[in-house]
Amino acid sequence: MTLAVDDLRVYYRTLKGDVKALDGVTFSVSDGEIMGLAGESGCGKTTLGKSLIRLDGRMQLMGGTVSLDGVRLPLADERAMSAFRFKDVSIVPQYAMSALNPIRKIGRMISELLDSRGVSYRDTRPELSRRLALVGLGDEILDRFPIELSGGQKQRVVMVLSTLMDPSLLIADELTSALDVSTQKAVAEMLVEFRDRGFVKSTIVITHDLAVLYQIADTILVMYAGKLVEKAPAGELTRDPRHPYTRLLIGSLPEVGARISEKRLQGIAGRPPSLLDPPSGCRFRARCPLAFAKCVEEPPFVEIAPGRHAACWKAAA
Amino acid sequence: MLEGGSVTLRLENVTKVFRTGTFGGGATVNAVTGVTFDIRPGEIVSLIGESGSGKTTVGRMILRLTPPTAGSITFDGRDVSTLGGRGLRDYYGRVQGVFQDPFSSYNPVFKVDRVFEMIRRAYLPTVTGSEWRERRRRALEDVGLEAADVLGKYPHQLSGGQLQRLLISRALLMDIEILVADEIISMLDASTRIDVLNILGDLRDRGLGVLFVTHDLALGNYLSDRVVILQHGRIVEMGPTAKVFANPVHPYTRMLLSCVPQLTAKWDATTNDDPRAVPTNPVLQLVGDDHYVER
Amino acid sequence: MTRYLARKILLYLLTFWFAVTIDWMIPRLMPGDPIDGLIGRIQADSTASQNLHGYFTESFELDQPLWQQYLNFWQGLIRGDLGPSITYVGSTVGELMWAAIPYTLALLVPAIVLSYVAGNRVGAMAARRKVLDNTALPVAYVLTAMPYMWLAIMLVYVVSFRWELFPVSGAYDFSLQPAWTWEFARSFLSHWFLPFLTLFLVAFGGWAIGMRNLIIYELEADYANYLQSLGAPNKLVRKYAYGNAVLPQMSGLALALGAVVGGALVTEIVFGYPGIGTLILAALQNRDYFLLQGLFLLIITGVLIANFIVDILYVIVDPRTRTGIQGT
Amino acid sequence: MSSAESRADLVATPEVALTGQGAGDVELGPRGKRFEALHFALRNTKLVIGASVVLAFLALALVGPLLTDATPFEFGYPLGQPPSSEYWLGTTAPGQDVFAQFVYGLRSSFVVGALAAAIASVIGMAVGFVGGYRGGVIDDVLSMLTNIVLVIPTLAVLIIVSAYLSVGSLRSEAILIGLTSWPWAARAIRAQTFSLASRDFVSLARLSGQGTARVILREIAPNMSSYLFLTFILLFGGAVLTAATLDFLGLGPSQVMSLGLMMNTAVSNAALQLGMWWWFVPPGVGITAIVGGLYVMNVGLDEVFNPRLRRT
Repeated sequence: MTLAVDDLRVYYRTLKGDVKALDGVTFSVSDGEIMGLAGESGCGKTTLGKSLIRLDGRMQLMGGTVSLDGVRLPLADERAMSAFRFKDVSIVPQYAMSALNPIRKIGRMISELLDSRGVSYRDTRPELSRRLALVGLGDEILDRFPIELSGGQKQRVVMVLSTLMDPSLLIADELTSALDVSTQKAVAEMLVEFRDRGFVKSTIVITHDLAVLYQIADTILVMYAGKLVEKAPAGELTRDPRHPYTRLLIGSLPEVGARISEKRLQGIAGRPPSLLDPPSGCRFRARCPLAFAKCVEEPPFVEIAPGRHAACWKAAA
Repeated sequence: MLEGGSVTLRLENVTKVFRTGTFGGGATVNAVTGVTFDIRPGEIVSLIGESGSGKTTVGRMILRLTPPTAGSITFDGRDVSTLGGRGLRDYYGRVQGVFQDPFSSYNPVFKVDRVFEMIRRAYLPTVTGSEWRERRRRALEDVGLEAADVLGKYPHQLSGGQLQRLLISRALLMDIEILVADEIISMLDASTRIDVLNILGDLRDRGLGVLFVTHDLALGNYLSDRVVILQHGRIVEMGPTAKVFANPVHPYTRMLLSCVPQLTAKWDATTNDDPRAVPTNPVLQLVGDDHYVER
Repeated sequence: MTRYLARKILLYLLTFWFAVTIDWMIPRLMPGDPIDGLIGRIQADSTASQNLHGYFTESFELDQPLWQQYLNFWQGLIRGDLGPSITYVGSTVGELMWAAIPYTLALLVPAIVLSYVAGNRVGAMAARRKVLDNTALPVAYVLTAMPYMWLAIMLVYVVSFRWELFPVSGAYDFSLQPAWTWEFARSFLSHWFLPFLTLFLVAFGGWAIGMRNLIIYELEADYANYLQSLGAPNKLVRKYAYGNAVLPQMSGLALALGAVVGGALVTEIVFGYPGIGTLILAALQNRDYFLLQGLFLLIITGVLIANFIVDILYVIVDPRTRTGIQGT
Repeated sequence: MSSAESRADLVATPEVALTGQGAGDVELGPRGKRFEALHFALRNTKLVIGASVVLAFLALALVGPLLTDATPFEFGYPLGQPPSSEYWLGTTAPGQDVFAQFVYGLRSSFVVGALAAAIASVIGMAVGFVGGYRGGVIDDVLSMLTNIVLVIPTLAVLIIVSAYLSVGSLRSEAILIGLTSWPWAARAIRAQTFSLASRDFVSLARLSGQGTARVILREIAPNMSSYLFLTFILLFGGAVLTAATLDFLGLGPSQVMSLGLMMNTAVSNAALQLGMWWWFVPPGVGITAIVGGLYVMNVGLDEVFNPRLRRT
């Protein structure tokens, strides 16, 4: 089993107290699985992605454990964790467009990074060229400065670099949101190809765009206000969402072809709770049309059908 | 308040060339070339294009925030670029805009009410206190907001959806005929996005004309009566939305449609013809009832 | 890349023309008859002031139309003839300046270069280690706030007078003549050290503070986060941060040149160091306007050339300007 | 002109971070920001130390002259006496009271500093706001002018100008310094204005029928108030240093006592050889303390307004 996360809790220290961005999540990702991680802004998906590789700034691990291929990851220990980074767990960051060092040629930056991790650039060079060609980039890109590349090209260089060590877990954070729709499709499909070619064992794709996840993800995990809401195979989740939040969310996404005159879609009233002191029980109950007395008690994130999980008292019905 | 009229906002051969470098000596960028289309009250025209297609520049030129390099923009028969002082103010009384980033559209130092105060001084000076509050309440109601929930607050205390609705209600207060909505929902979460679109749909039914600028084909299709597709600053296809989306003719439009991720159908192979190829002297030809394609 | 340098050259030529025009205009801007004003200050007796008046009028060619004066001024400039000096009768402004330049450069160049390198290194380290941040930086603040001439005075008083370690003033022993001998070199260096130290310390403070803040910003940059997410050691991240932070520091260097030159002038005066500073003081005291105007042009030209050198260095260090493509 | 002044570009970094929308970042409104700014300001050691030093010397400048009936240029005191209970800072070789000279000198430093900084700030804001907001040819011309004046070493210009137009009063000296020290402020303010002018709320203001002046004063300036204050502090420090240098060269007003003039007379009266440290040490300490205090205050304020610089 590649990744097992158990009751992971990560808060942000701020002046006004702790923002409980990630409040106890438990799930697993098996070998070869591409898991989509979806949810609206502020639901904690980026925090989850970041905490699996590096707690930066004011993020603080409050509890929970994460193990990768059976080995427990020392998330809180910056130095010990760096041994795992790049080789076992890697990331394509949200800011991929500005992730390359502006004053270094791309080839030189890669070689310096590899040397610093004790990997010989000369031995890796052939594989690097092969992978660059795979994503449609020629060798001459290694001789260029980041400023000479387009957004899409930079994105692909970062993807190749982040997966160069064949990590067993890749976290792709908002991979496509900054790209044009034409480049978006090419980059998304590349992720699937990296999994098929065994460059990465399992992948977590973080995005707010459920439609992209439907195209490339095997399973989709939906988050809301720092908690898990529902996880299911991509097709089932989009066709037959069980949790009220997922259902309303999918209901508000217009398909190409849907017209307002024919079928008026409905959004979700209200807004997510503040995570400084989140409400007790189910955090969606204030906006949930199905809310009833029991919702004051927090619903566990349990299996409601083979391969399907949800955190709602009414989801199992 | 809003009644459809013969009033038209017409863009004719509008072109915009940006110069970089000092004293215009540097390189030039053709952001918009030869754009021609109309917007009339009572209809929604969606202007669709990827980043760098010049769609936002077209919106800013209509709002007189950026001067066009060539071509003309006329409203109700008068050339917008010649309007000065009084004339420009009247124009803004009938044509308004809402921008992409709700949190950048409010001066962080003041409360949100200020967006209303600014137009009251300029456009409704004679309106008395009670009548002003009543008109404001009605405008807020039109966008599904309660005065008590939003007024007296700072921008950061409201959600993106609320802030954008406030800007729409600000425009409604001025009894406008055309609204330029420049990517107004791209910063909003999916669940609140659709409600803002529904508001635009309702306002269109009551006679408001909307130029809906977006990169999202699904939203453009959901909302608009007519669609204009831009590539590198040129119109490649234009016409009634249902027609254009039913059988797209231009390769670029077809490529865009094939790339949009759907929730029901998997991606098929991207169309093979090269969307980048620009014909020698491109001209918009009629290919069907009011359906134009660049050939 | 050539466009970047061409623009810079245009700027410097414009600046030079602007400076020369100021230099030409100032005496003519004087209210009333400039010559009377000048002579009045020299307090010479009436007969001397009479022929001095003629001398000045003729040398300033005030009797000719303005545009003619302006052309002649430029012609003189191009021929390198900046007029005679009143203070040192018999020698021209050009000769005097030519003699003073080497001494000032001997002070300025090492001071600027060494303070820039040392300041950046210390600033970078201060951004890393808290202990340095709390010791080195406060010292840097004090140093950069110190007026050059005062630090010079204190060094002379403490080091030269009280500790008698270094000579009090001048550039070499009076008994010696400038020659390529070890003896002269040793004497020159011992006279040179304290003025150099003054310039070095004050300039050093400025760089350290600037670099410390720049490094902190760069360590927050996206590429730094990305490298750390890939487990890169801090050494590499800091190396990149330093590389990126040096660029704005370099453009800062171009800006600071004027200030350090100003500092050099007053430091030379305190140490009686025979450079341009001492010349300026003499010119001021004797109202030697030709010498003053010549020195003004010399300083401007020097700073412009230095700025241009820094721009060339900037192009070499920052690849973005070299590729000439300002982002896609 | 002090090297630190040109450092200002780097110390007071152009983009004052308006607290952004980071995932964990709890956005604070203006009142919230003021609360947070105040909260950090009182705890920021750099700010507290810097401000207290500057205020101490300001107090000395205001109160000092009242504590002694001696005047700076008055002779008749014992010659060259070291500091004593009667003459707190001793006397000069020709028999003047050093303490009187020092406190009156401090006063003129503050006057010149404040006046020159005000002039330079006004010009800097005018050039910066118009250039940054207007853009186009106007911006190109103003930027070219700014760059030209920026490259020219201010001290060289001041030397030449004050040699001809003998500087009679503090006011004219401050005007001279102000007129030559505005460029870097103009450039920094232009960069800040440029980034704010592209924000949507400025476009919205134009759509609400606001004229250029109203947009600059009501929309852009309020968002830069903290930044403008930082700029003023650095200009103040720079002006004090420049004035001292000019006075030291004997180009400042000769009838007004200033710290620079003190050093000038001390050096020309061989105070160093005579070992009269109490004559030339205080003026230097005064200038270094005021200017150093201002710079430290500036960095402290920068940390308060730019959380990223704070070493939490």
